[in-house]
Amino acid sequence: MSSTVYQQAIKELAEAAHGSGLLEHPDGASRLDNPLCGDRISLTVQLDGGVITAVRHETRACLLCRAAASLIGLTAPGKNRKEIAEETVALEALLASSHALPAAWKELEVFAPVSGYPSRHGCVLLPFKALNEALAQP
Amino acid sequence: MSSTVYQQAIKELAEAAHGSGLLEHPDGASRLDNPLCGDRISLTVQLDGGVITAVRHETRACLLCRAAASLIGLTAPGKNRKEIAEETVALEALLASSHALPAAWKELEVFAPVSGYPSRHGCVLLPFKALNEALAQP
Amino acid sequence: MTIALREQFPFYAARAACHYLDNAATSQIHSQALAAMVGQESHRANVHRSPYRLAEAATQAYGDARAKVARFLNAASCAEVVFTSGATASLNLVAYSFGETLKAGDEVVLSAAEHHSNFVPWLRLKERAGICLRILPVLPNGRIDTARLQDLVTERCRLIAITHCSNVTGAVTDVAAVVAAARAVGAKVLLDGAQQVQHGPVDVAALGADFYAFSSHKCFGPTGVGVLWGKKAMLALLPPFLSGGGMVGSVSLETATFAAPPARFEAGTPPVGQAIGLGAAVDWMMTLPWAEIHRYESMLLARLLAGLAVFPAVRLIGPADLHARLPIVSFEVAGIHPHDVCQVLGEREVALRGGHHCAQPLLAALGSEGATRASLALYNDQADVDAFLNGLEHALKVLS
Amino acid sequence: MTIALREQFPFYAARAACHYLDNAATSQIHSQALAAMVGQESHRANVHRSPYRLAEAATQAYGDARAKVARFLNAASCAEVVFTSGATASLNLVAYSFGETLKAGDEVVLSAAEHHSNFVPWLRLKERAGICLRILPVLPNGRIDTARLQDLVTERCRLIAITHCSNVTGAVTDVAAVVAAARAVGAKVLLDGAQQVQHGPVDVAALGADFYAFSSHKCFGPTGVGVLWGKKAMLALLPPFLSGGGMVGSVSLETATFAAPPARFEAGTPPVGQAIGLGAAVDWMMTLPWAEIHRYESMLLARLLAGLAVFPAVRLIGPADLHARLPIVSFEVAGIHPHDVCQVLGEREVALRGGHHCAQPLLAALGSEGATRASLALYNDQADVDAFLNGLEHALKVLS
Ligand SMILES: Cc1ncc(COP(=O)(O)O)c(C=O)c1O
Ligand SMILES: Cc1ncc(COP(=O)(O)O)c(C=O)c1O
Repeated sequence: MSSTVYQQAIKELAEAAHGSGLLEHPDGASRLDNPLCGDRISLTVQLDGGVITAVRHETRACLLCRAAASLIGLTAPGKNRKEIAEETVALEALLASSHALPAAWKELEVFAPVSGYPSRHGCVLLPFKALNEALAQP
Repeated sequence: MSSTVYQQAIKELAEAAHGSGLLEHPDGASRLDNPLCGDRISLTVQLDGGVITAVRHETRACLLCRAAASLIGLTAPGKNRKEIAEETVALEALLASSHALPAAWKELEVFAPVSGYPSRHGCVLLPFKALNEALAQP
Repeated sequence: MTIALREQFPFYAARAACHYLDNAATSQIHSQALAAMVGQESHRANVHRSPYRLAEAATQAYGDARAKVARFLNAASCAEVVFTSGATASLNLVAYSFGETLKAGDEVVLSAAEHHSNFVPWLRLKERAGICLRILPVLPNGRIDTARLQDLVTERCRLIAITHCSNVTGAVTDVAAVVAAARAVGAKVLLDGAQQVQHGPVDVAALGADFYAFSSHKCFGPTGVGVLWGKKAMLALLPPFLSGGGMVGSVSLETATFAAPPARFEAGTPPVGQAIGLGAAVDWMMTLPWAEIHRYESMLLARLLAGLAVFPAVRLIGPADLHARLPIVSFEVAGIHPHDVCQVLGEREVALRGGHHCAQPLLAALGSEGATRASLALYNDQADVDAFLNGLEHALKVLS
Repeated sequence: MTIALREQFPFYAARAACHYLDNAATSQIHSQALAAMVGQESHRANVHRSPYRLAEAATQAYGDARAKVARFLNAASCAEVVFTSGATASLNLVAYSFGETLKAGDEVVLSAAEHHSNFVPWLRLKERAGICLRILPVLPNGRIDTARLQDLVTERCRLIAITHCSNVTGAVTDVAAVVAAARAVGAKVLLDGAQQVQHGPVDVAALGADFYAFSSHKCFGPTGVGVLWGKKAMLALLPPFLSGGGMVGSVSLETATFAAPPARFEAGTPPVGQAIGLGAAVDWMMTLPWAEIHRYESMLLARLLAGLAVFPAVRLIGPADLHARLPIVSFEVAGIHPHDVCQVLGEREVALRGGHHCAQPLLAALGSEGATRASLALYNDQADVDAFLNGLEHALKVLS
């Protein structure tokens, strides 16, 4: 099936919905809306010495947003706040310019085709914003 | 001196300022402003059996408006309400289309060149509107 | 018909690739409207009467545009036509200006089908002035439940502000019922005609409303201009909304007096070029064979609805019948987000819109979190409908 | 310089006959602004993000226009730039929205030199909200008497709303003095930049104001669009003004939440094509050698003022010196009405404007019942000034 954006990898990510659900005793939590499209994510995170030990989220959103949330569910555990901030910057750069990704963030590659559709950037970024916000809590 | 609008006749009319001043015991009076240009006319009229016996006006306005007020001062006495209404319609038609004037209102001819300048129609019409308004009083 | 029509649109002259089905968001501009705007802008002067040739011409052309809109609406006089910056500005004008005449406890009746532009201004007025809002519900098919007018329109009702046609469902409101209910209690009626005007001239006299609002960009004119029509006697009673140059009688340090309508409601330099473009657009529209166009649009709509009905995963948001309905079609696809549908079709050059369509209360009432919308205009054709239906089939495969 | 510049204006390309000296009312449009608007309008989509090519392009171009205006103003961020329908709408936005945050007894300081668009909205707010207006007087030469700031700006002052440059006298306000006075009492500053922007980019950071308002049509862009710049922290605190699509967070039947600035202040479909045209206009302006242009405009202004001084019947309304002054020149002719002067010069293709120039309080303060105005822009030349001076000589003969 031909679609620039909906490659197999992104669809599988969305479908897998890694990390779905919510933690009962999170160290940080956030809820973000994208008023333009109605996407909504609630995200909870658990930390140990500044390192993410678990992320769970409830994402009611488009496929791109769900794929991004799922990627976070899959790959965020083990990273710290600074790494997540760097990854978010790398994602923004990827979307803005489709530039080559730093090797550290190769997992974001799946979102490269979205760079041609600025109206969808917010969908991909929403879960990362939610994660940063949850991590910003003391 | 070449000017389409400011012919000798119109200038003489304005200069003569026929009927300037105000009647002390008018049968009808009116005051009209043109907010677009600040022209203002106060007009008083005396009647006998429905016929104008005297018109006096104070006109603080451009030359075209003063010429029209002066024409009224000169020619309105002796006319009745219906004739003034008809003359006003004839003037509006003249300004709108530069059509030939009915013989009865040849005196309006002097305003024919103004028809090309819609922004000035209100200047010429203001004294006639004031006269009609003064005549509309019981 | 559409081939000849299409040639008149710069959009189709330049790029045939796109199946443009987002007409409810904005229509393409007609060449005559564009040319009129460009002509005015290219050698222009401000309006409001200066005695040099350019300014006389601008004042004249702006007045002519007003006369054209008055004819398009069958208004009683040009003085009933106020140029604004768009439908949203027109609706806010009424909410602020007519709103100033309302007292706490006065009621305004809206419907659950309103676009945010005819909903949020009234929510805000409720907060400012303590008026009560009463909301006409919608039926499951999205139509406004006018049977409820009877119990919702009370003696305290001062205004019914309601859409002429929904931008989500395409349902055309039973205006006669609304006007009758308003008249029975002495209330006024404001119609939001934003969606209606694209489908032909409107007869405000026959409709019997007091106010009518629409945008130029949805009826083949430029962006940046809209219209508020108001009955002369109504406008005469209203206080100004925006204030500034061009709408005053006189101004002192202490106080100001205001000009008669429409000038009273046109503070500042109006969108001169855009109003003249709109005048050309409606002038062109008045030359069209609307009975024929309506049949044509309905035929396309019927095929689109029939094609949609084939997909079991699709739920239509709005009436399935063709009666009192414009060619605006919204739907949900089970398990698939509207933005994903729009994206896949967008990649195939089918232009749709997805989301809440600035009508969150309506979607909430119909139990929807978002819908995909295809909206047709007179220049669309069977190929557009086919591209949409084929694209949707493709999208379902890609996204499932 | 002007010859090369002129070729860039459709007005001069098409008709050289007119000596256009009504630039303070509206400027001629630059070809780049017109082309950008036409390009957008010719194949358009609504903004606010839909994922098809046309809509992505429209959203992008609209955002780029905002970025260009932000650069033109040296704004700290694009989010500080709100597109409106014009300067009058921008000023009303502040009067309504900032006005909502004021309480009875709060003071707003204006000057007697304000255009009605920055005067009447505050008179109306006074009536609505019981605020007090304090008016900075003007000196006999028309300059705002900033020495009076000290006693007029009190602890109760919440805002000084003042023109950056007068549309009658051409006098440029001493903004530093105004800002200092405001800061001393914690008040905000709104500058009406309608006349200033035609004469080069503005540096809002250096000016130190909180709000800046202007219109596109006075700086070589299309009609139908304007700008309100506001400091980010300021805008964030303000309630919305117009409400409708595109400015909400979420809407229910009961309540609504609002988007962050600038979206919060851009209800409904914005003037997309016009904003993109304005973006192109300011982009072009940013490429110009402004020091050179200012010298050139001042040279023309000096010749015009010198030429006027020769007529004993002429009284200048405004400063006779060139310091802090733009090339806007108003004057009275003893015993002759401004409209007659304009008419005679109009017949000779010299475009002037006469009357109160939407500044009745200023003319009253200067003891004038109406003035004739000649206003220059960068494309004017010596021949225009000569045609004006010769025409005036002729007019005096015709009219005396
Ligand atoms: C000083 C000043 N302020 C405000 C305005 C209002 O601008 P606009 O008519 O474009 O809204 C003008 C325009 O004449 C002006 O000269
Ligand atoms: C029904 C309805 N009302 C009002 C509006 C607002 O129109 P505009 O955005 O042109 O101001 C729209 C536009 O989407 C609409 O569909």
